[in-house]
Amino acid sequence: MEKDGCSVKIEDIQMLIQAVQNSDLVELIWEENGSRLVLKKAVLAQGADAMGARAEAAPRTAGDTRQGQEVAQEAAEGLVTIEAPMVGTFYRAPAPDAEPYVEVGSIVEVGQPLCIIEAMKIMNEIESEVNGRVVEILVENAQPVEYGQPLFIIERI
Amino acid sequence: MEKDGCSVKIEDIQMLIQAVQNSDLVELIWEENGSRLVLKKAVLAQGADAMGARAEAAPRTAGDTRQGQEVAQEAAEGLVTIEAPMVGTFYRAPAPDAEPYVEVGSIVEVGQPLCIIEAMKIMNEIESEVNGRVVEILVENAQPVEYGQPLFIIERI
Amino acid sequence: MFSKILVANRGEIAVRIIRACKELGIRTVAIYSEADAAALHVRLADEAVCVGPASSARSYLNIPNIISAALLTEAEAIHPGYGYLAERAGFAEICRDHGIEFIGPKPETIERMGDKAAAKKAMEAAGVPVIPGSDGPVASDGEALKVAREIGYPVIVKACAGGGGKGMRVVYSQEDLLRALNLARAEADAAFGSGEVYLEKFIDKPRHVEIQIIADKYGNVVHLGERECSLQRRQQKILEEAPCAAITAELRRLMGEAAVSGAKAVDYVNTGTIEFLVDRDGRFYFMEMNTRIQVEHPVTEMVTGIDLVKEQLRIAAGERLSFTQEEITFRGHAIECRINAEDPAAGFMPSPGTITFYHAPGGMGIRVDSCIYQGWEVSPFYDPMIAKVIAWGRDRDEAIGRMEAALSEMVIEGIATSIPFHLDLLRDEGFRSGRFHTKYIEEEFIARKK
Amino acid sequence: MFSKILVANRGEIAVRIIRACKELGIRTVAIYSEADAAALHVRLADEAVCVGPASSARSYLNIPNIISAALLTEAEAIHPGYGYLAERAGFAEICRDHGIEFIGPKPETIERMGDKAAAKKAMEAAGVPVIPGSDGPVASDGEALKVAREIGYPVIVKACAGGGGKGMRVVYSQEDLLRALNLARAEADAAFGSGEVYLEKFIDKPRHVEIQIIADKYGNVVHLGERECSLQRRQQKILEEAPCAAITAELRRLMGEAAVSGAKAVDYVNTGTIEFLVDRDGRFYFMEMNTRIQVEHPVTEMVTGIDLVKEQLRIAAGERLSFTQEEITFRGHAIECRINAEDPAAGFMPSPGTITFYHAPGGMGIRVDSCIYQGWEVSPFYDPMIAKVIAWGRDRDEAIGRMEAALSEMVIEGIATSIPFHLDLLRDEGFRSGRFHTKYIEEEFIARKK
Repeated sequence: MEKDGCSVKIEDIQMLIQAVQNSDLVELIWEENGSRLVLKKAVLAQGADAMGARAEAAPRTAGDTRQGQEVAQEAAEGLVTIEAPMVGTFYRAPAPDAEPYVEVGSIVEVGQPLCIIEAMKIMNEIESEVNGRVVEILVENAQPVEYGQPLFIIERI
Repeated sequence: MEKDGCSVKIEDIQMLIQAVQNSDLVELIWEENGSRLVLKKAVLAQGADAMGARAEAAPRTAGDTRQGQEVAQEAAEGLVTIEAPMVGTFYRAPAPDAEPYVEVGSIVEVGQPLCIIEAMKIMNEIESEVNGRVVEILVENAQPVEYGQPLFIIERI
Repeated sequence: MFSKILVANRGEIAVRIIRACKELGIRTVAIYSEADAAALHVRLADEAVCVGPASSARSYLNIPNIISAALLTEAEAIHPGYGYLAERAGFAEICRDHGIEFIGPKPETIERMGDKAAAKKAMEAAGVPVIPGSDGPVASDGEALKVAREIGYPVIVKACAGGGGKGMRVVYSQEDLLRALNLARAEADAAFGSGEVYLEKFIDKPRHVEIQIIADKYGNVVHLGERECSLQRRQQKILEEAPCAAITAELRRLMGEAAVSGAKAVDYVNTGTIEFLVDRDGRFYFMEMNTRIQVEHPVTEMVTGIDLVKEQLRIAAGERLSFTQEEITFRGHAIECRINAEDPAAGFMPSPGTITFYHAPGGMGIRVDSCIYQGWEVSPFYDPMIAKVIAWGRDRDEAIGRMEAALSEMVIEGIATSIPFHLDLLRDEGFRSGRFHTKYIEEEFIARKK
Repeated sequence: MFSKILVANRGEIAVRIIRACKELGIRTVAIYSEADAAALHVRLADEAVCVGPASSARSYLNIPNIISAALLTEAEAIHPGYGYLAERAGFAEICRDHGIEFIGPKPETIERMGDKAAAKKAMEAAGVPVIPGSDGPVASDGEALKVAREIGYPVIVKACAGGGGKGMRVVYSQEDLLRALNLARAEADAAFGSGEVYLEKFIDKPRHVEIQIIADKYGNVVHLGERECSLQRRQQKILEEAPCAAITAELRRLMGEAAVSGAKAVDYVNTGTIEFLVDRDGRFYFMEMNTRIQVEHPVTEMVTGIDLVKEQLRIAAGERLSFTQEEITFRGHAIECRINAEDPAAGFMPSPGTITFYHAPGGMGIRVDSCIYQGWEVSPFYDPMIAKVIAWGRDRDEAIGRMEAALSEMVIEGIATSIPFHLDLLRDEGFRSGRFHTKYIEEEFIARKK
């Protein structure tokens, strides 16, 4: 792969991601030595897109759902996304002066508390659904979250 | 394409993305040495089609214009369509008891009258634009015709 | 006035409420289920919070999540629309507990009017005519004969535990009463395990006519005339109009006054509707009260010119009614057709799916209240009503003509809709004559077409 | 009533007329150019006849083909809409010669009112105030001084052959008149080859206010109030409303009476509009009469409830007016925005092209009169106006709020439109205050934005 000089570089991929991102493409397949290229553009969502583009930049209260979908794809690769099971305020620690339940890198077990969501004055502990390692914490402390909003990414161990 | 077999460059792909983006294409497949290229276009006339399908079977007074378009294609094959230059009533003969100007198979010359269109009590002789043989007469005697409606198909000689 | 409210609903009514807020300069928070992320109400609102998965029970009825969403977005009030949480006294109470204004009546009023027996008693006490009958189950044949004599024949015998026509008998004369009573008791016992029955005056082929009322927090109550809602199928209204062809100016005044005194008696606040049955002699009887905005409110808006949803917001914010009863005038006639995503040719089977082409009707007197757009997917999870077309005319004939022209130029592709059914109905002689009743669609119109 | 008519127009007004016909049960024949084969009016009509190529001169103005189309389809009448053949006396006469009813005034009336000088004379004779001035060109300085003294300063000197501001001078006092006269004569001579000039009273920053009248064939004439049309750009109206904020009930009565007597004086039949200039002291002066339906007729329909196009059809068919002046009532306020396919950000450059997405606004008080649909191509050959959005409210503020909400949810993609310009205008202080004049858009609103 290296020697023939036509391997894909990280920058190339980043550039492609950007290019696809800024287009209406929904799929780009490119195989190399057999030379195959497929580009697919969305049409059916035309209406939805137009309406979306038009909707005045609504400051989504609590994370865009699209984010959730992207993250969900990663699940296929051994990553698990923990989502908010309710609407409320996200807290990383059991009390303002306490240590956070977890940090990036923490090893967690099924049932171990990851955070609190406060809803209607009630503190709800959100537990890990898997054994794994915290890869990313997606919400800042004391921020509002909506139903289904991704909170943590955990890599299965 | 040459020897290393990785003829597609990142810039090429970017260009293609742009090209697809700016086109009506929804899919572009390109395989190389087996030489396969597929381009798919969105049905842009979707709206027009839907509205058309909906329009209650309007009894077009004088020939459907689509007919005109179909016939027009034949023109490419040495056939010439003579169209109505005005709205009126089509007559094949100069008087009710007279012989028709032409029949299918008649040989006609440029300037030779083919029919009459009566508009606002005035009889307008319609002349052949070509030398040729009458292949088809598309309108029945005493029928109304609209602007641009195909009347005759003449094969150039 | 509020600076921000949360709209606890979806579909066309959520869009309707957001439009009213935009006009009043109120910012809006939409809530939505995961299935509704692309819905029009989400796109039109200033903010949107996902409150649960597709299932309504876990999203649009998820009180904790909805309250949390209101608190987190600092919404000062919640508009419940119709359906969902609109008539849940408990929800209105929780709103109050959290310092959120519930845009509707007080929880106590909702609760009282939600209990049919209590509502009937309250209305009777306020002098509103109710359907005469026995006071609860009839203890004996003797009591039944006495009650029937008092209220006059025909009477209907109904099972206390009833439903579905079981244990129900219409009796036209005293001779038949005891036998009918026995049969009904036996049927009721077999069907519901209880032979208790009660008596009520039987109203044959009544009309369903409702009075729109509106009340501020200072005891001012005004009625906005009636709506004719007799055209129903399976208890679902199909086409509503205002005014009702069978109501005289005098009857309108009487029904309006009854509705206003009923509303005053229960300390009513905000918009509400009192539903009446009207018999063929022009007598009217209280049926129930809806303590919310109704689906069919636009027909009243079209003939009075008053924006009921904006009035709801103003009242909830503590403003006084800006008009008196004398200032309410009626102009012309309005009809509403509810367009459902269902196939009338296939037994009204629901028809969810993606709308591949949409073209709304327009022109003079035509109003469209809808939540659809081209490319949107009508979800199988929710109510099939996707649009309301409202036609106004100087008189009923003009309104009917406009509606017919509008529906024949409306295009919705990708799914089946009830438009063909409405076009048939608009051309129906019985409908055009204005002579129909609550069973007309099922017993005559549909039956005739089979 | 007619059983079939031909609509000799295209675009939204053709759609408008076809809708009115559908309501009245009249069959319709559309005409179209080759460029318009897919147009909405063609799709909505019962029949359609192609009358020529894209060029309007050879299609929509092609009288022989249009008359032939009417005769061949056995249309009993022709509705000309506005523009095109609507004010061609010759066309109305040809219709009459062929036994086709022209839906408009008599050819003689069209001709008389189309001649500005003749129209002014006729109106003056009928007691309608006209702009005072010299009777034709001023022969001498002495005459000019005399006329100016009679009509009072300020006066305006205008070239008889004039246009474009050349040979035009506003004079505020007698001292300046002779010098201005000389300059204007020299300018006019240089520009038009004729130094003839005339004098008129100068009306500074007037409003353009027009009165809608309607007349049957039996001499009954009724006016339907005024429309405020001062907001114009390059003589094209941009936004119209009814009522006019500057008109009192008394002034409305006076203007209405003047319009009615003017119409009676010229034996007027069908709908017509008398345009007035109104100065800042509430004096009004006849400007011209439009002998047809106007683009902005919907604002009058919204406040009066009267369908002007259906009335046109009834009158042409020989029916009497179904209402008297006393029966005309006004409710609320209506505004119309003309949506053009042009780019306000690029000097209002026309923006033809295919509409790739269209979503119409809706809800209470919103009316859309339009000829567009998703997938249709806006042609470069014709007028750029593709839709009219009309908003009704109980008062002007409510109407403005509705219009703003409606335009902000209207989506037209694939082409640029004037919607952003309208939204700016709706939010403008000068517009909101109601204090503006015929030059407001060009001299103040647009100038301020640069």
